[in-house]
Amino acid sequence: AGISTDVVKIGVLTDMSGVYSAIGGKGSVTAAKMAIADFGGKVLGKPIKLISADHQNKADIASTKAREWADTDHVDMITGLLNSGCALAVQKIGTEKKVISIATGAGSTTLTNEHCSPYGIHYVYDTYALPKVAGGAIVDTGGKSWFFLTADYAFGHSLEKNTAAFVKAHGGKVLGQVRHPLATSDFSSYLLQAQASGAKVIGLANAGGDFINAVKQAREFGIVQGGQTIAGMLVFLSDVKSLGLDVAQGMNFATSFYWDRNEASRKWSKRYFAKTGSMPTMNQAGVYSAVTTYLKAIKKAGTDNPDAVMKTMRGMKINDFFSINGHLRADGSMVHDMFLVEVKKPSESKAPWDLLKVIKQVPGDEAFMSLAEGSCSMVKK
Amino acid sequence: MHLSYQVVLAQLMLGLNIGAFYAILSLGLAVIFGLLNIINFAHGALYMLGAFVALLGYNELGPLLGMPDFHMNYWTALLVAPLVVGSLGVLIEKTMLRRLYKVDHLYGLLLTFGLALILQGVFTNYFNVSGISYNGKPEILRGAVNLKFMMFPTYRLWSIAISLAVCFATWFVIERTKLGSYLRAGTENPSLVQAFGINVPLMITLTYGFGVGMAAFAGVVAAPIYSVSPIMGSELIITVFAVVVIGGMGSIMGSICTGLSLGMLEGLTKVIYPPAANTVIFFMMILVLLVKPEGLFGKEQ
Amino acid sequence: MSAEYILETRDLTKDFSGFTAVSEVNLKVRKGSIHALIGPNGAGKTTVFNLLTKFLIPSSGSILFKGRDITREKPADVALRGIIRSFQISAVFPKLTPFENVRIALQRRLGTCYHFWKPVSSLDILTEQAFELLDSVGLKELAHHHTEELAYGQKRALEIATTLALDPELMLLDEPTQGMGAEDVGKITELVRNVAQNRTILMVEHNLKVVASLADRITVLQRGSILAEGEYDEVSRNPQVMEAYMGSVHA
Amino acid sequence: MPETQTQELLSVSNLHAHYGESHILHGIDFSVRRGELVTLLGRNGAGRTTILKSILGLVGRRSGSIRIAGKETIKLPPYRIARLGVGYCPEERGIFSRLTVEENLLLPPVVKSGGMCLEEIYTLFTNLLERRKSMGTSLSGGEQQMLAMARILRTGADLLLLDEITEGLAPVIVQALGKLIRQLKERGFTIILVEQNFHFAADLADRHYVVDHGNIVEMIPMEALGASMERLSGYLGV
Amino acid sequence: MNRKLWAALFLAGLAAPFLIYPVFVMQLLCFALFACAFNLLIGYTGLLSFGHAAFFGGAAYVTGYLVKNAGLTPELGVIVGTLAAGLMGYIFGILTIRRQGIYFAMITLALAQVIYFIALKAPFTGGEDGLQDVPRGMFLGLVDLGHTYHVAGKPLELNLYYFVFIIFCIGFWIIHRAIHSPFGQILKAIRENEPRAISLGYKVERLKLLAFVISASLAGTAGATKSLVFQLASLTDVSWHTSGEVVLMTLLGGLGTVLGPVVGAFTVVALQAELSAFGSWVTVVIGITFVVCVLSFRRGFVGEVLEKIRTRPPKPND
Ligand SMILES: Nc1ncnc2c1ncn2[C@@H]1O[C@H](COP(=O)(O)OP(=O)(O)OP(=O)(O)O)[C@@H](O)[C@H]1O
Ligand SMILES: Nc1ncnc2c1ncn2[C@@H]1O[C@H](COP(=O)(O)OP(=O)(O)OP(=O)(O)O)[C@@H](O)[C@H]1O
Ligand SMILES: [Mg+2]
Ligand SMILES: [Mg+2]
Repeated sequence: AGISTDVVKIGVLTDMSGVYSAIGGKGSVTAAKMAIADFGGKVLGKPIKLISADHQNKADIASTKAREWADTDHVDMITGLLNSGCALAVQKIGTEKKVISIATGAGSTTLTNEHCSPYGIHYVYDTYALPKVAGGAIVDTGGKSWFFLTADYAFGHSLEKNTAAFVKAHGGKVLGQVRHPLATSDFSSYLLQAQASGAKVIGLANAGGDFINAVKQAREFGIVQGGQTIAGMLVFLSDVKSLGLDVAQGMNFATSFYWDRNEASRKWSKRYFAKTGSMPTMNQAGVYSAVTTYLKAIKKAGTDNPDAVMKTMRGMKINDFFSINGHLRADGSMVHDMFLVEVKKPSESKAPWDLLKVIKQVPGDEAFMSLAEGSCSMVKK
Repeated sequence: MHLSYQVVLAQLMLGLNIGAFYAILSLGLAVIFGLLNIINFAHGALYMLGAFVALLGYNELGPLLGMPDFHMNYWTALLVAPLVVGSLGVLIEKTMLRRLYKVDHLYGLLLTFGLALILQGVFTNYFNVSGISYNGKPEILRGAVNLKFMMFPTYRLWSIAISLAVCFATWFVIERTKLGSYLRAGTENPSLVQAFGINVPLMITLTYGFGVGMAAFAGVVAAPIYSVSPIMGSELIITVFAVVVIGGMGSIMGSICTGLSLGMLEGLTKVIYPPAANTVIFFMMILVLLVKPEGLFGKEQ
Repeated sequence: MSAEYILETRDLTKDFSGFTAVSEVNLKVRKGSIHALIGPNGAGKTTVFNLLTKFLIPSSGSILFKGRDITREKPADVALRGIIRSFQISAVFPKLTPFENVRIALQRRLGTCYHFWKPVSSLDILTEQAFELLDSVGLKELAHHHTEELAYGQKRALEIATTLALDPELMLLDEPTQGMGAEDVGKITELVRNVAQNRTILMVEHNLKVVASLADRITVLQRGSILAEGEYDEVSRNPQVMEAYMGSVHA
Repeated sequence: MPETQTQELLSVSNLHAHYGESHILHGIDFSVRRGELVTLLGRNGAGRTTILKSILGLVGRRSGSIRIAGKETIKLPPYRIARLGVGYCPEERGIFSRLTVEENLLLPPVVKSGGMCLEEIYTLFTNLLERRKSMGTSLSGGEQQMLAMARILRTGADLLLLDEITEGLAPVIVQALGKLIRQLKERGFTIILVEQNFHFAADLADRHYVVDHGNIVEMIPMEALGASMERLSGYLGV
Repeated sequence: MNRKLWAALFLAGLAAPFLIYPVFVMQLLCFALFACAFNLLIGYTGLLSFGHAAFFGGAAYVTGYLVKNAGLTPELGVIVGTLAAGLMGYIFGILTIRRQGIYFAMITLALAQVIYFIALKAPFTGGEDGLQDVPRGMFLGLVDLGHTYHVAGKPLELNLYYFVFIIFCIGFWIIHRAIHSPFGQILKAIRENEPRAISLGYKVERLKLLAFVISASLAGTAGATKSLVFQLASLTDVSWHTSGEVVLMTLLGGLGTVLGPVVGAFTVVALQAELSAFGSWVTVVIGITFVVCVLSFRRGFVGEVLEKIRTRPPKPND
């Protein structure tokens, strides 16, 4: 029992320079710092230390860093982890070295299925929950026929596959899809194909820059004006901000978090804004929540022994400005309520960051894949 | 996907749009290569810089000057960005590249590779890599033109037209004027051309400035279409290299034609087999290398 | 009696996109002779050399070396058959020492050029011979200098030593005395005369003194075709040759 | 002799030149009067080419004084020197392969009035007329040499620096060049000729400078040539 | 003196894991071998390949896949990876070897991009996530390379370390030998004057191709080993940034020097490790290093030192 090496070390491993740096990046580090400071800087009388590094979205860098942190820095918990490759690699090393990893940005459901780990937590969202929340809702409001623009890699495929399944489950149909290479700058060809398909909804199973480019160019080719709807499967606040309301208005998507949802979220987000100059994305808020939850668990368990901490966390209810009705499941999935949001019209927006309105709150157990559906070997069925 | 002739035509138009960028970039590379014997790896980064000059001019310059409502407009950017980047090019040439002419050309490649990393790194540090929208598209270029087989955004039509105009003007100057013959001669034996009374160092400096200015120009033209991001040039440049290899470094016209036709090839691929869109040019390159190792327009060594 | 001739060309022709640089040349080089190829500038002499050594591909016609058709072979194969050329512009390996230059050539005979697992010391058996060759062209003292630093004439001499190292049956020399001072010209002439023993030499040369003193037989080329052929005295009196090439110079 | 002073088109004094680390010319002094033809004789590597290049500023580093038509040029960049009316025919010919023969010919800008026109040049060099649309380096060695000469006659340069122009040329052409140079001299060109072919040079020159190891060791006027023959052959190995 | 230097370095290599974080040292060794292999090509044939990551990463994938899915022992995995890289090198070589200089660089770069595409798309590579969970396995079926010793409280993967160290030594020795072989002599000659080498009867293209294949194979060895050390083969390994990095390593240490690439690799890898917390400034620093190196010490660290030694007493040979 007690604190090993007399210090609790938390590592934030995130994308500081690559395509996801706006989503996580320095903001995630700031969020983690805030969490530690708010916790008092100490747990069980021992100092909490934060280290951070850039995984550049490269699995090898993430794995090297995680290994080094585990071997030489004696890190207790690693969070951040913005893409699935990095998250998988770190979770793997965590398993080997008994270091807890809490992925806040990666989407892949494999983290809690084939590759689930006793020390791995998937905290914010996954490629099952997002489409389930968004896809179903959109079909229900009349978007019956779909055409997908899919980023051609595992993450995109998985988003597309899951969304298609929900679309069909709600009585919609999928007219076709086109797979575009990751980091495409010109979507016009694909958009024309989507347009030609006549589908009501063009589902964007991609993220970040690809998403932004696709939306912008859809507007250029008059797709939305032509009566088709664009639906993003993974959209961050920063994406909406960078697109501008003019372009993004009316779009529906799913998110785990929106700053302007209630008093608690507003209060924290404003503090965050004061430090960083932008409102938090769901990842950044997720990092804060994850660090706080972890520290609470240590306090409760009275030790930073990873097995004990994991056990304690599994028994906790996680409720804070980020997580509503959250709880950590045996497969590592942190199940919490999700939201369906809509981008405001420019006329509705009163402030620079007044971008979204929450349409619907979806209970976690409804949004996330059930344990029974999953394939985690640690779950006894 | 059903391949009607409309679809094919539409995709060819879009391909032409990409091709125009390939052409103007590979042409810039060819011009620089011609006189400095340097493959300008920084070309992509300078293209990005051009787009950023337009973007920052539109978004930030006003506030910076204390005039929040001031936006540097698109037309000004079209002029200013090449000038700014061209001047940076002049500086780079005068302080760095100049010292490398006597050594193996590979060092030029390496130096500009380093510069590309620096530029990209600095911008990545301050700007969002997932891209920022440029909102300065001028009013008259908004909307779309009916081309019978498709509605084509006016701006894209303009971007094709202006890029081609720049390409052909460059071609004319180099192949058909006296200045061009100085350039071509300077390529081979600068010190002798100098001995004939021509200010070669100045010519070299200006050529580099002009070449990178062209990249910046392409950047401004691209800004309203794509998101402006620090990494917008880094992948593009490698494709442009492949274009250059396929075309053969020898000729200016070669760069233009190859750029355009490869753009169209890429456009078609996007309908036929989209996943290969980013790579079709590289496969094309292998094919060309097997059949005509010196490139389509290249001369045998 | 083709055994008498080591090299023969039959209607050898080279077109450069419309311009015929070499046109139906029938050249016969007798074994063991020194044969000079002369002619006005642009007559096609260097082109003939390039054709013979396969640096250019003939447009038509054939080349026979010791009765065997070598028209379609690659440059390196032609060299392996024993036809070695020198270049109009001096060709040495500037960063290697003269000793290494010669050894590179000698090394070919060992057949170990692909043997990346053998130590360099496996080449030591060539050292003695390399020095002999350097000695024969008067470069023994400079064997371990930087080749780049050698004087022009010394580089030419080194080039010849390197060529000799391959013990070629047929040596092609492209203007061996070009750009040399009178002193060096004499030396090179002497050298060529020495090495010509028991091998055949085909040379291009503008220096008529050298030609006169060395060549057994002369072919005059003009505008890609053979204008005249014969011994020096005979050729130099030929009025056509005088008009096209020699002008009023009499040796 | 104030008169000769004014007539001096080129005067070089205490000229030092370096290529990188190596010091090639060690304080050269000589001068050439307007309309005069002088040769620089010497062995291979004596430094003659370097003298020509130094006049044009094409060497790594140079110091001393070089006056062209009274103007100090030691600090000027090469292109400014050329514009004073200096034409250079380099020893490696320097034909541009990416330019056609005609473009090669037209390349050097006119620096002074009084240059030959294209027709005149083509009558002098008929080979070139025939091949004027060909690319520069598809020419044979000799043709290139002609082109290199022809090219500077157009520009109006009146101080010609000719480096080994007979090298690799057929005897007939050498003779033709001899004639040409005599003509040029009559037209008032000032010529510095670097020549390996002593017999060619001897017939043409007003004076000979003998260069050895980066120094000028002797000046021999034409009249004194016969008398100095022995010493000369010592220098040159003729 | 040389012999002493080698012995000292060898001993340092043996002792290293006890002094420095072993995974880091293993990473250094892999990259050092990669850089040495690369140097064989550029330093001794003058060919700048901007696509060497294809061999490094390609082999990493092949080895990773076979060790993970076909149960190959690690040493066999490395050997097969090496052969695969050699084969790739042969194919690349056929396509590129006739080109030189900048052209060669661009073509290799573009070809490597094709390999990148394959690594991205092929069913067995794990796409964007990379090929993860590569087991380290049992060396010769006997020694567990995954075993961690605890010495003075530090976890040391000594078995793996010495496995990597031996591979490095063998690879390094092969390169060293190739450079100082009859073959190496001819490479030098070709680099100096290619037409002349042809006219002496050398089949220049074949010789260059052989050099290319050796270089590719050893780059493959490095990549294969790396996939075992990190239990991962990813797109980074085949990306053009990696190709650029190996150029930097070699340049920084000294082109065409035996130890240069090793020194360069150490510098770059250490630099990256030190700067990893600074995000994109790493790219900037690497960029600046490139620029400074090209502008002011083109011979590289080792090259500059050797030059100092060389210019002092003029020794005739070597
Ligand atoms: N670029 C250079 N770098 C270093 N040394 C050089 C360079 N060019 C010439 N030299 C050296 O300068 C000296 C003089 O060379 P220069 O070319 O002037 O001789 P030259 O009298 O013209 O002889 P040649 O008959 O060979 O043309 C020679 O020793 C030569 O090696
Ligand atoms: N690659 C080429 N393309 C086109 N024409 C060429 C090419 N090479 C040579 N020629 C032409 O062929 C003719 C013969 O050239 P070649 O170099 O064989 O002449 P040469 O007899 O060696 O002359 P010189 O004594 O001047 O060196 C010339 O008119 C030349 O212009
Ligand atoms: Mg010739
Ligand atoms: Mg000279």
